[in-house]
Order: sequence, then structure tokens, then C-alpha cells
Amino acid sequence: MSLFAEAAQFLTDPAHWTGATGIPQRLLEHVGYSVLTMAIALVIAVPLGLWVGHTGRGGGVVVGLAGALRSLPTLGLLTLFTLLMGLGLMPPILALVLLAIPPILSGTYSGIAAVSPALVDAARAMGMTESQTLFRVEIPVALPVILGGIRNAALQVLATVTIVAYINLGGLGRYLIDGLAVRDYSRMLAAVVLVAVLALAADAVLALAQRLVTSPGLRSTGDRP
Amino acid sequence: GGGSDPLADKNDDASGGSSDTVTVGSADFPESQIVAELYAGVLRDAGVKVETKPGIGAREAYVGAVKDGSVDVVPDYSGNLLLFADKKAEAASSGEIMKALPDALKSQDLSVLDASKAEDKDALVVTQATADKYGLKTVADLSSSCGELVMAGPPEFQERSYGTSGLKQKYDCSFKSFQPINDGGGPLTVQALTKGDAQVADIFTTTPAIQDEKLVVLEDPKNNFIAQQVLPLTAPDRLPKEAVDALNQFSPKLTTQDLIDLNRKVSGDEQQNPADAAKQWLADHGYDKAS
Amino acid sequence: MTEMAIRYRGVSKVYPDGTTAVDNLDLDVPSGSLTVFVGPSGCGKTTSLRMLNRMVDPTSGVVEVNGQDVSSIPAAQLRRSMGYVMQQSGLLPHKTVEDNIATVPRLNGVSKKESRANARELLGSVGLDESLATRYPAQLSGGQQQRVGVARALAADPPVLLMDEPFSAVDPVVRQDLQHELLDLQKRLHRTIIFVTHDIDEAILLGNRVAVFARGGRLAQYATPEELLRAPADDFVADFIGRDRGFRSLSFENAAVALQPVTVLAADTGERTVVGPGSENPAPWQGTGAAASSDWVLAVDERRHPLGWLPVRSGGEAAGREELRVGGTLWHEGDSLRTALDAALSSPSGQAVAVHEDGSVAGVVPGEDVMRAIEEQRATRHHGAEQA
Amino acid sequence: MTEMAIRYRGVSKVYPDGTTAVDNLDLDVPSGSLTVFVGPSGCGKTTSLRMLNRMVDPTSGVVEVNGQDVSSIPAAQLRRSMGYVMQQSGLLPHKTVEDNIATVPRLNGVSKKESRANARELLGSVGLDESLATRYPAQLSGGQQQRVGVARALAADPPVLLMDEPFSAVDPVVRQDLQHELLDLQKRLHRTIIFVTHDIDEAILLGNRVAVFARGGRLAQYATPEELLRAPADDFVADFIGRDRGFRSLSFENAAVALQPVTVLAADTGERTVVGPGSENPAPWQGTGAAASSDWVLAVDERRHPLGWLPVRSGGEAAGREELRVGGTLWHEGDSLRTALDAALSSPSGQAVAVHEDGSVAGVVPGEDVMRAIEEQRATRHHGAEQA
Amino acid sequence: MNWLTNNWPAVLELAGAHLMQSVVPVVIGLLISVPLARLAAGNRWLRPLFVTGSSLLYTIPSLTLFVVLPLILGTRITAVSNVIVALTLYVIAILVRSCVDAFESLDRDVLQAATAMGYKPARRFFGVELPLAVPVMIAGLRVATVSNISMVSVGAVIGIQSLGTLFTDGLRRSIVAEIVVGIVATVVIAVVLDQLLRLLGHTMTRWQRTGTAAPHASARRRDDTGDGADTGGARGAAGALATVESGGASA
Ligand SMILES: Nc1ncnc2c1ncn2[C@@H]1O[C@H](COP(=O)(O)OP(=O)(O)OP(=O)(O)O)[C@@H](O)[C@H]1O
Ligand SMILES: Nc1ncnc2c1ncn2[C@@H]1O[C@H](COP(=O)(O)OP(=O)(O)OP(=O)(O)O)[C@@H](O)[C@H]1O
Ligand SMILES: [Mg+2]
Ligand SMILES: [Mg+2]
Repeated sequence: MSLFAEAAQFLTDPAHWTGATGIPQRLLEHVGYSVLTMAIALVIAVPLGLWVGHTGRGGGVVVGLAGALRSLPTLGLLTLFTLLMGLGLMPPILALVLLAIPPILSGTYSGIAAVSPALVDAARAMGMTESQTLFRVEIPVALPVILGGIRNAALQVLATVTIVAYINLGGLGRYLIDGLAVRDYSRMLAAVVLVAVLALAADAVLALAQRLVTSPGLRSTGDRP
Repeated sequence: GGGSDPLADKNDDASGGSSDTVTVGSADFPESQIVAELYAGVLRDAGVKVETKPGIGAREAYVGAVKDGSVDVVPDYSGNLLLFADKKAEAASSGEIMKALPDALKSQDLSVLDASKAEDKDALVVTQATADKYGLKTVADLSSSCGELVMAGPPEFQERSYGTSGLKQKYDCSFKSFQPINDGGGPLTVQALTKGDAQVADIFTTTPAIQDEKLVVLEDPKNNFIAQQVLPLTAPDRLPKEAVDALNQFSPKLTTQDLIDLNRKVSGDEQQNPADAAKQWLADHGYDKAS
Repeated sequence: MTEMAIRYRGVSKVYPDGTTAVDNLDLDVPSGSLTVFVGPSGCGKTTSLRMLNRMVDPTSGVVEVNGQDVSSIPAAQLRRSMGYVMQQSGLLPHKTVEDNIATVPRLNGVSKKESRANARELLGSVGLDESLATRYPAQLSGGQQQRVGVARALAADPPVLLMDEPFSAVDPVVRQDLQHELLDLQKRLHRTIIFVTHDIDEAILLGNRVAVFARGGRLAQYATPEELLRAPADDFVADFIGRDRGFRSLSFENAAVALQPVTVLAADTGERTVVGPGSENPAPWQGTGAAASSDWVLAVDERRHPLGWLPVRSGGEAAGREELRVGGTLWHEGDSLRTALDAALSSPSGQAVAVHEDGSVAGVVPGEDVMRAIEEQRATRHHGAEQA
Repeated sequence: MTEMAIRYRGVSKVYPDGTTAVDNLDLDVPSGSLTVFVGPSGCGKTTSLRMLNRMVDPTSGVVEVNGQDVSSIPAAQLRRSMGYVMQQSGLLPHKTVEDNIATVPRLNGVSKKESRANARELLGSVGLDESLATRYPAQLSGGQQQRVGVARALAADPPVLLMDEPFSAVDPVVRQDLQHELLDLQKRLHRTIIFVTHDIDEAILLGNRVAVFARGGRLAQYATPEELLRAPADDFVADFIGRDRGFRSLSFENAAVALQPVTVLAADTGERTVVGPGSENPAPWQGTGAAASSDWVLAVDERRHPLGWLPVRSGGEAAGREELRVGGTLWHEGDSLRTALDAALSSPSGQAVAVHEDGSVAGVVPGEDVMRAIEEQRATRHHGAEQA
Repeated sequence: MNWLTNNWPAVLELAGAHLMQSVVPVVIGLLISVPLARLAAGNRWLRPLFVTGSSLLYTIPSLTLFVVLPLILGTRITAVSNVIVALTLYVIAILVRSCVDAFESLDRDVLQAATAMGYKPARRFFGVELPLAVPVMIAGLRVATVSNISMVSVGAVIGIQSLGTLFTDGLRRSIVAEIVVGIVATVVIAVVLDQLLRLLGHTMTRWQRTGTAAPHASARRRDDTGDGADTGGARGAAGALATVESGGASA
């Protein structure tokens, strides 16, 4: 019990809320790494997923690729890249990007692929060009699934950004790694609480976004006469 | 307690007081594994049946393992062991530490054997260029330039008594910033130093890179970094007599330079595994029946 | 718009897996007509239809719309000039009803406001309430969805409408409504419509001309519904049309029959009068004359709508209300011989009850008169044929 | 098994959301009969059916099977005693065809081997090949799936079969096959079958008795198909039955008509003979007599199957083959008046062609004769009714 | 490569430990998730509770779970059992959601048919629902297994032996080959297990593959309910699969 009390104490200590090692700074770093990671992963995975989902070509490859990427141990990549590239921002971010790609990629791909062929057919029959079909029909209809994948990726990244502290970067992981080094479990627990709160907040924001951009027509079946 | 751990229970049967097999454990970094292999070789040479359990983890883990009997002996470092057993201990020199240790350990039902000469302690290290630029020979020389320098070291350096606070207290030195690197003073820390990401680093004295990269170890006149002699950690009456004797005879033979050389073999380009490196040393030192 | 004729010239389609879906199809669809493709499952109806808007490309042969080879028209442009209604409405689930309808106009660059306003108007013309405009497809019943599908196909005012089994997914009652709405629509709009179905009744009801496809993508017969029923080209077509084709072909004959007077009994007052052609004011019943000699009187309500027949007892007295036989089907003046015959057959008295447009009794047609009219029509037809 | 009668007594069902699905239903279903529940969508047919096997519990009233309140029978046991066929076959997709059929026997503890052997036998009785036994449902066509569904419902040899729109998901041609197979099956097995449909034609074709439900869960009429067509209880039923009920009700009358001789022309030899009742060996054509005076001759092939009619020119010469009018529908001896009338109506000569069972011409029935027979039947019926 | 030839016994041993730490949580997690998911599927209260709960679990970095869990459970921090308990929780976090999806994507007609044939609830669950849920469940299981295998290595940071040990050790000793061997070995284990699961799913779902199906059979469904079964979007089994496959876990 005292562990939780100590963690609470850590969190409420005003000294921990200022300075270069304070919680706000760590939060900022954490969010910064996460956003950077997600941005890179989105730029890579979304277009690829859209293309494969739309053309139906290479679906097997994408599923296999996502599976293989998913099995890559982030810790291993982190250490490998660091050894090869030295200290710095890029090695950990690269490792995290590889972590974030599979959910985004397979979410995008399978979201698009799951759009009813009849619907795509209808779109083409109305005279939509391929890109109009993709952007006006497939993407809007697949959006809930695509955003679901992005949400998953974001959650994973937020939780995993903690291990960039294993090498030398900041973020909330610092509290974890430093706490671990000196067996200060209350600090680790406090870090968990912070990460969880951050993740929940991010998840809530993404869920809201998901709700806002998802057409009500894809949700409701309830209120028909 | 570990009673619910099925794996720990299994090991209880295989080792411990009732059995005549001695289990040698090690922490999860290469030097500890090397020394553990040395212990194992020495014991085998003395006719003791040995099992090894390398890479148990951090101190808390292997100390726990010794306590619960899943491991009988494990190499450790005098100063840090004392601080682990007694957080408020103030002893710093090797003599003081060796005096304080047995009492501090007794309460935990642990004991140590004789310490070796070999020592692997924290030290502040700079490149030759930095040393020249700021005229550094000892840590005390840093005090005027501290504020301009970035220091690299393991994350716990900021928290330890000998760490950031100790430097400030004893040498009035506060670095511009601290860069935590979690490789135990390994290649990344050295890299940070050589690439200029940091100017001062906390690197263990047995790191071969100190010699290889021609780094300068700053002297520590005020004994900020406490002594860290290599010694076997065990529990009272755990080891058979011949084992205790063999280890006590071995310890004086091991030197700091031995550790540096062994480390170089394991972590350097040779990439030997700890057991092979240890085997070579044992053979060179007349332990014929070590394997 | 009058030139929007469609022509298939030696068109075949073999799918990559070797299936011959359409086999050397030659077909001229006049503009402004509703042509139905009908046939058993897998006979290539959908394939033939989809070659029109280039959703499928023919393996050989040429498909022409308005004299122009469709393969020379950019696919997207061609498709926007044709409304397409599918079996599973194919509505975009993420768009509201009005935006669904506005899709093609929007693709053509019509402003959002204008296309929506137009969409709302169209809702009315397919029998839907404007209040549905902001609903999503999932909030509509199947029949409503199909109506929206039709409205969407009409939105860009395309001269050609392609409809692929648009009503087969809705229940029979709704289907009937939809069929009649389509006929109304066609009467008003005069599009060139190709309508695919596998229901021969639907084909006969809707089509100006019907193309019957046989398995293997062969066109078995292309004729008016009337010809189809009267003279199926071969056994396959005759089989496919099924039974009752003699009876059903009467649908196309106007009944040239003369009304006879009938004795009616006002159910409320019990008063008997004679109603018949020319007698604006019904004559009181005299107990004599042709109408009086019948074994039956027709019970009517106060508005003179028929209620049913009552047998007349030997004494000339009508039976009590408890013996009322609910009447048969009714014949309106101008209705076909089919309706007249059925009205006669379903009437307990053997006389078809004819009613005015307001539903009040106009007279009766005895069954023999209907048969005679049928016989005369037959004779005329074959006589005409013989002389030709 | 004869006692497997079903009875609804004052049964109502109001769903939690307030929908009244069934309203005070009273209905007696005699055992061994095929009873059809028919009505528009949402009128409570499925709900009524499912109260029988306790998939739905009534809000009030009692449902009895064989005199026993179903609510007193454990649900699983009750259900295993009733075969249930659904619209979407509801086959277990992870089991092979034979294992699907064997499901209920297996639940009842029959050995795997025995139940599978039995399943293979059943396959035959629903018109499927045994080789399908090891397929999975996804490997079958819609019609095959429905047949398996029927076989599965029969597997435990249940005295009661519940069928909820079992054929509405298959195409019309397959549906017809399935309907006739069901009739055959019922002729052999005499189960108590409740069959739900919203297709009145299906109801009339299949049902010994038909229960017409109206919206709101009201039972509008419960009668034989014949009564239903002849005397719909109210406007709702009359509307629901739709048009042609006079004509369709002729299905239930055997045609008591006499065959007349006809002049046939062998298409291969050009030889004319007269074929008629009693003349086992066709008489040579004399150029005289009733048959000879007709304006038409019937062209036949070498097996004397009818090919079509040829007009006879003024000189008594038959027209050439190019003028052949494909024949109408055919009348087999024993067929109903409906078939006879249609055969007459669809015949260019106005004469119904009657054929033997082997398809060879037996004679003709002039349209007037059919009409007379219809008139006589009508008169008899109403005369009988009057005297009763 | 040289490094591997000198050290392959150690690598094998670590791989064994790794395999054990990945498989045991998956098995336990599966056994716990399936009943939980069945309870939650379609349940107005339990569903949000479980699904939200599992996504909350999902956000906890594994490292902390490894460290903090024993303090809560009272086990030793370096005991393998901690890793197993922690990873089991992650497996549950992924599997509960995908199993809920699996159960909710079942064809209601088929379930109704089973009930109408007189299946009692327990038998219906094992005889019908479970086998039919396999495709979506296997998809979730594959994601959980693969993610799990990659997560096991994090235990090395607190000194629990697995292939992850090769990463921490390789970093300290500056041996790239060691780390590469660790990564490759992890991926190999993941791929092998993934393929085994795929094969398992394949044999368990032979019924799904249509050989000679008539393509028109399913197309001709009457769908006047307008519940959007065919109007596209992410519903039904395909949608559930799509959702499940985009899952994963945090390291
Ligand atoms: N893309 C395709 N590839 C291969 N064969 C196809 C394809 N589309 C259709 N076919 C086959 O071509 C034939 C004709 O198909 P089509 O869809 O045109 O028939 P249909 O008359 O519309 O049938 P239905 O009434 O069932 O809709 C069928 O045998 C069908 O299986
Ligand atoms: N579980 C339910 N909860 C609420 N209302 C229901 C439920 N099941 C059916 N209903 C409603 O009860 C009424 C009767 O439904 P039922 O399914 O019995 O009709 P049906 O005659 O079988 O229709 P259909 O021909 O469409 O199958 C309908 O209005 C329907 O919406
Ligand atoms: Mg089609
Ligand atoms: Mg129903």
C-alpha cells in the first residue's frame, strides 16, 4: 500500500513539476517522440495500405509484412540501431516507427479491403474515377477501421516510447529506467500512472476524432422506422 | 517470498546446503559473468561439483537468489554491496568497507569471502584533449570548468551518494547537464565521450576502452568513489569448506589488469564468451582441472 | 434524347475463366422504350447490361449507344450519362439520402445546394417523403432504399437507365408498388430503360419489349410481351414463361364487351333497382325483363359499391344478408379482357360486375359475352394474319 | 403421430418495445396437414411459428401441441421434436452436409455412424445426390442448401415441421422444384407442417389450409385455398390475394369435359389423320366430318407430339410450315379447369390441345366446351349451396 | 555469424526460455479470455467494462508491469512467473477484444437454428459458437502471440533471461552480431508460431473455403430488413477480422 502512497507523493511533490527533469518536460518529450513516430509511420503506412487495399494487389504481402514487423522486438531494434548509428534521436524513433507501422498498415489495408465490393461497383458505375472511388467511397466507409488501427498504433507507441529512455533519451520512460536503476518502485509506479493517463487522454482524443469523422450512417441502424 | 515461483522451487532441489553441487551465479553484465566463470573453474579445480547460472540480473535479483538458495555464490563488488546492505553506510576506503561489510550482511543472512585486489569502480574519465584543454588531472581540477561540461553516465549516477550530489559536496562540481546512458559505462558512453556529446563520463575502471582510446581517468583524492573490490557473495555455511578455501586462495591472484584484459576479450573485437575467456585465464594460472 | 437508341452487334463475352456469358448478341433497343432482359440465373443478363456502361468490356462485337461505339467514350463520362440501379441498392452508407441522390450531379460539378434541392424534388417523384432526405441508408427499409436508388439513378437526368434486378430484394407487396411507380415514371419521363429481372411476370408487366436469354448467353427471343405469350419462339421460352400464358395474354386485349343491366339491392333500404348502361338514374325494379329473370341480385351499399351477390329464391324473393356471397374481382370500363374474364369467373353469378371509376356499379357482363369477345378477337387476329 | 394437432388459444405476443406481433390468435391446426401462414411483412407469422417451439414465449394465451401446453415441455426437448427450416437455411457452416443433417439425432444420442447413414438416405429423399454428403454448406448452391435444411429438419423424424419462408431466398425456377418436392414429401410422410410465406401463390399451391395474417398480428382468414380464392373474408384478404382469383380458383375444379377429334398433319410425311377419343388407331382424314371442317390443322411430329397449328386455306389445303403458329399450353387428362381454359385461350385455333401422358395428342377441347364446364360447375356449386 | 557459431548453445537455451515465456501466457490468456469474452459479448454492462479495461491494460508499459506487478503480487521481481503473469495480462488485453468481436460476428441465423434444433446453451457454445468463432479468434491469437514474442525480450532489461538478453548483453559488449542473432531468432520464433497458428486455423476452418459454391446463392438474399448487412462498412465477420488484425500490443 505504501508503494502507492509513495507514488502519489512523488506525483504531488511540486519539485517534480518544474525544471528540465520535471514531469511537464518529460510529458512534453514523451508526446514529442510519439507524435514524431506516428507522423513518420502514417506517411509510410497509410498510402501503402490504401494502395494495396484499393487495388487488391499484394494483400498477402502486406499481411505477411505486418506480421513480420510486429514480431520485431523493439528493444532489439533499439539496441541494434543505437550500436550502428550511435546515440541520437533517430535510432529510437526508427525502432518505434517499425512498431507503429503494422497496426496502421493492416488497419488501413483491411479496412479498405472490407468495403463491400458491391459498393465499390456502385461507385464505379456512377462514373467515379478510381481516385474518386477511393477518396469518396472507400476511405469514408473504411474510416472507422483505419482510425481504429491508428488508435492502436498510438497506444502502443505511447506505451513503448518509455523504452527510448533505456538508451539516453528523455520522456516518461526516464522515470522508469532511472527508477529501476535505483530500485525506486514508487517512481516507476508514478511513471506508469502518467503514461496511462497520457494514453487514456490520447485515446479519448482519437476516439472523439473517430466519432467526429465517422459518418453517422456507418453507425446507426437503430432509429429506423 | 518466492514460494510461488515454480522455477525457483525446482532449483532449490538442485542446489543449496543439502546438495553437494555448488551453483555459481552472476549478474547480467559481462564482467560479472567472467568472474563467475573464474569462480566456477577454481571450484572445479578444487574438486567441487559446479553448476553455473549466469546473467541472473541486477543486484537485487542475484542477492535474492543467494538468499533463497537458488544460487550459492556470486561475484560482487564490495562498495556497492555495502551500500545495498546499508544505505546509510559512510565507509569509502577498501579497508573501511571490508570491515563494515560482514556486519551489514549478517542481518540479511549473507556473507562474503576474501576480497581480491581487482577493483572495478566508478571513475570520472575525460579524453586526452579535454584533459589538456582544461588542465585536468584530478576531479578537483574540474571545479572551475564543471559548469561548461556535459557529463555522461548511467542513470543512477544522478541518485547515488557518490554521484551528482557527491561531486557537488566533495568537489563543488555541478555539470552543465547530465546525459544518462544505460549501457553500464559501455561502448555508448565511451562513444559519447569520443564524439564530444559529453566531455566527462562515469566509466568503470576495468573498461578496456580507457586504455584503448587513451582516455584519462581523473584521480579521486577525496575518495568520492568508494572502493569496489571484487569478492564472492554467499550465505553463511552455504559453501563446503574446500570451496571456501579455493575461492579465498583465488581472490588474491586476480588483478584489475586481469579484469581489463578479460573484458577486452569478451567485449572487444574478439567477442569471446565469458566462459572461454575465463578458461584461458585459469589455464594460464595453473588451474589445470578447471574444466 | 430521342436518339438514345442502344444496339448490340455480334457482341460476345467470354470471362477469363472460360465462361461464355454472352454469345453473339444482336439486339436493337429503340430509344425511349423500357426493354426487359429476362432469363434464368447465370444466363448473362447482368453481363449484357454492364457492357453498356463499360463495367464489362465485350470480348468481341460492338456496343453502340446513340450510334456511337461505347468503347470510344471515356468510361467515367459514359457512366455518368447512364443511371444504374442495382439489386442491393448500392447506396453509399456514409452519406445521407439527399447526398446519395446528389452524387452524380456533384461529380458533374453541380453545386451542393442545387444538387440537394434537386435531390429533394426527386424524392417526391419516387414516392418518398422529403423528411427522409437527411436520413442515412441504414435507417431506411429495403423498399425505401430501392426507391432512393432509383432517385439517384435519375438525378443526373440521364437519357439511359440501367436497372439490374432492382426490386428482387424487396417483399412482394412493396415490389408491386415499386413496379407501378416505375411504370408511372416511365410514362412521364420517357427514358431508354434496360431492366434486368429473372421474373417473367415482372418482365411482362414492365417491358415494352422483352429479351429472353437462355443459358449460355444466347438470346432466345426478343419480342413484345404480347407476342411472347402468344407465340413463344421455342420450347425454352414457352417453358420459361410458364403456365397461364393464354390467360395472361388477354391482358393485352381491350375488352370490347357491352354492359348489361343488373338488378341491385340496396343493403340499407332493401330497395331493388335495375342498373345498366345508359340509365343514369337507375330504373325501379319491375320484376320483369332480362335483368329481373336472373337467379341473383347484386347487393350494394349506399354509394352503390358492390357488396356481393344474393341468390334469388324460387319465389323471386332475395335471400337474407347472411347468405351474401362476397363478390368477385371487378371490371372497370377500359380494362383488359383478362380482367373481364376473371371478374366473370370469380363471380358467384357468373356475371362480371362492371364498375364506374368511382367504384359504383355500372352493369354486368355475362361470362358468355366475355368468351364471345375473346373468340372474336382470336378470329380477327388470325384472319388478319392469314390475309397478310 | 395422428394426434400431433396444434392449437393456439387466445395467444398474444407483445414485444418489450411495445410492438404487438400477434393479437389474440385462435387457431386449430389438424394433425398431418400442411398449413400455411401467409401475410405481409411484419404481420407476426414468424412470431406465431416460433411460439410453437418456444423460441418465443407468448405474452398471454396458451399454445398446445397434441393437447399439451408447450410451456410445460422443456424447451430443448420440445425443439428436438420439431423440425425447423429457416429462410436462410441456417446450416451450421462448420459441419459437413451429412453432419448437419445428423445434428438432432446426434443431440438425441444416436451414434455417429447410424445418424450419418440415415442422413445419406435423407439426401436422396430431398432430391440431392449422396456425393454431396461430405461437402460443406458453403460449397452448395442456394437451392441445395435449402434442400439440406429440409433434410435436416426431417432427420429426427419429427411429427411436426416448422418452415419459415424456406424457399424465398432461392430463384424462382429452383423454388418451383422445391415446392413440388415438398408436396411429394408431404404426400409420403404426412407430417403436421406449418409453412410460413409471404407469397400468396406459394400459400395456395402448398397449403391444405391457409391462415392469412393482417398487419398488427390479426388473423384475417383461415380457410382452404379454394375458399380463400372464392370468398375472401374481407377486403384485406381480397386485396392480398390479388388479381386473377377467379381464374386461379379454377385450379381446384377437375375439368369434366369431353374430348373432340382433331385433324393432325404429320410434319414429316405431310399425311393427315383424325385423332380423337376412342380412336386408338387414328382414322385417315376424309375431308369431311366435324374435325375436317375446322379452319386449322394441328401439326405433330413423328411421335405425334403437337408442334403447332397451321391455318387451312380456303381450298382445304393446309398452309406451309413457315406459317406454323407455335402451340399453346397443353391439357393432360385429369388436369384442372384452369389448365383447360388456358390451353384453349392460348391456342391459335381456340381449341385446347389435350395430350396423353406420353405427350402425344389425344384430341381437342373447344373453348366453348371449357366455358360450359365452368358454368356448370358454378351452377352446381351454388345450387348445392342454396339447398344446404 | 562467427559469434553465433561460438555461442549457439547459449542462444538455444535463451530461445527455449523465450519460447516458454511467450507460449505459456498465450495459452493461459486464451483460456481466460474466451469465457470472459463470451460473457461480455452483447452484454450491455460487461462489454464496455471489459473492453475499456483491456485497452487500459494495454497502455501500461510492459517494463513497469514486470517491475510493479511482483510488488503487488508479492512475488520476487526476477521470477519468470512475473513475466508470465504480466504477459498473460497483455494477451488478455488483446484477446478479450478480439474474442468479443469473434462472438459478436457470428451469424445470428445459425445460432438461432442451433437453438431451434434443441441445443442446450453449453453444448451450443462448444459445438457451434466456439468453432464458428475460430477464424476471428485465430486472427486475434496470432496478433497476440506475435506481439507477445516481441515483448518477452523486454524482460531482459530487468535481468530475466530470454533472447532479449542478447540485446542488453550485445549492447554492453558492443557486439552487433549478437543483437542481430537475437532479432532474427525472435522473428523466426514468431514466424514459426504464427504459421503454426495459421495452419491450425486452416485445419479448423476447412468449412470456410468454398470449392464449388454457386456464386449466386448468397447474392440472392432477400434483405428487406435494411440492417446494412450488405451495404458495406465494417460489419460482420470481415469487419471483425479487419478490426482484430489492426490490433497489437505495446512493448
Ligand atoms: N467476373 C466473372 N468471372 C467469371 N465468370 C463470370 C463473371 N461474372 C459472371 N460470370 C459468369 O458468367 C455467366 C453470366 O453471368 P451474369 O452475372 O451475367 O448472369 P445473370 O444472368 O445476371 O445471372 P443472375 O440472374 O444470377 O444475376 C455466369 O455463368 C457467371 O457465373
Ligand atoms: N425481438 C423482437 N423485438 C421487437 N419487435 C419484434 C421482434 N421480433 C419481431 N418484432 C416485430 O414484431 C412484428 C412481427 O414480426 P414477425 O417477425 O413475426 O413478422 P413476420 O410476419 O414474420 O414478417 P416477415 O415476413 O418480414 O418475416 C414486426 O413488427 C416486428 O418488427
Ligand atoms: Mg445478374
Ligand atoms: Mg418472418
